[in-house]
Amino acid sequence: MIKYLILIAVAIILMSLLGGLYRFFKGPSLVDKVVAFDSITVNSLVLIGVMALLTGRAIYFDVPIVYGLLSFLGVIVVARYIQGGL
Amino acid sequence: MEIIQYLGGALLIMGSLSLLIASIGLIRMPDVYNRVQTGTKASTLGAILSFLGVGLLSIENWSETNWIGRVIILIIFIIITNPVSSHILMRAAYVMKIPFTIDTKVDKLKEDIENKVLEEPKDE
Amino acid sequence: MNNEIIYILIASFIGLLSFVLAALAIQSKKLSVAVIATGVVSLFSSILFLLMAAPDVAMTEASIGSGLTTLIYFYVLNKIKKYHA
Amino acid sequence: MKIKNLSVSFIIIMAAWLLLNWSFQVEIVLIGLILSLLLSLLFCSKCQLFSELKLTPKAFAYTLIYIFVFLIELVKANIDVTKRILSPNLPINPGVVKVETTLNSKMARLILANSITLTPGTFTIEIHDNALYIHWIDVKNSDVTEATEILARKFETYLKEIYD
Repeated sequence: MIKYLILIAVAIILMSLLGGLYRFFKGPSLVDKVVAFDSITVNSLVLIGVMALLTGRAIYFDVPIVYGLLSFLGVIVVARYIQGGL
Repeated sequence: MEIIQYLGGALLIMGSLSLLIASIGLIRMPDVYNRVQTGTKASTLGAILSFLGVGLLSIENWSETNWIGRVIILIIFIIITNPVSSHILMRAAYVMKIPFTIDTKVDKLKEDIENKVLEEPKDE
Repeated sequence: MNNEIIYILIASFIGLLSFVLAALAIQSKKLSVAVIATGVVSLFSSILFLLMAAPDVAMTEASIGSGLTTLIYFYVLNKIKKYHA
Repeated sequence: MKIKNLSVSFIIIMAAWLLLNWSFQVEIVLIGLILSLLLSLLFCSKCQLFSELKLTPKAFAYTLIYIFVFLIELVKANIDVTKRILSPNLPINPGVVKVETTLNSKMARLILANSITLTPGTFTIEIHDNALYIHWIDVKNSDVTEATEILARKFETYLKEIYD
């Protein structure tokens, strides 16, 4: 029962990944693409966490911690590049 | 302890639905500023709820350690870093002079720049 | 449903998405878009490594491939833009 | 001032260590004590980050109340934005308004701006002295004092008690 709930959650997260990818392909300006990149990042963070839950090993949960520490770095780098001074 | 399991499952489903709503908003909104609004922040709530659900579900199943502490660290980090990155993104969009939609009524920032109350935002 | 079938389904979906993004990174005209697409590809490949039971490789891929590489590419792009204009 | 900075950073690093390990054996706690003392002495001996924080029981209670209020606002505003996204004709009315805050310390202004950013529908674009420029998805009132009353007052009253 619980396992089916987790599978439904995985399916919904994959669908929202597709929404982010649509904006990534379509986006008229660079900022739109970066917003889509941020959304894809958060979605795949949650996806990694749920995958760690499915496998049930504690060491798998270190990956979203490390990536959660580093994920905002890319967005800040691109935003500073747009503003002109990196 | 069945109740904790079902509570965790419900939190996980609610969080992933919130992520889905964020991505629908990312598709439907008319300009960059509204996209940043809905896209990055509904996803913040979605990530918080989903990780809470993951932490609650991990209590019962596996005996070695539960993940509550790590989940709390991760949630604190998401709350701290997510508004910073989306704020700097919005400021970059304003510096690039991407136009607002035609629905936009007031723009106090532009008025104040024209009245020389403050200088134009740019790189520092 | 068996666990392995679920992993194979998710892995093939993620692999398809990363293939499409790699094609975008090759085809796109603007360099900055290509760099961001490369970052997304390395993020997806980190998920794939996690599915293949290699969490250490996944951690390294997420931090270096998606964090450090993007930073260095954009640093260099900024320098190039300054010297050309 | 220096003692306060050191102790606050020591407590934060120690809490992070204990949360990551999630066990209270003697050796883990001892290693955590030594490491966090060393790190706070090395990296926070000159920093001014927490010097505006009040360390009284009243401020602590207000911190807890502030977190509670903030979470309720987060959920409420998310439901509002969800309604706006899912309705078929997109009832949005965006604009940039100006809000003037009365907070003096930099840290309190940072937390206020981040709280405004995290409650969806409002978004800080630029901070200049004590004026915050906020992109609002549904402008109810573009006057400065009215917008301050609606957007910032609910956080400001608590933050004033926590920071000087």
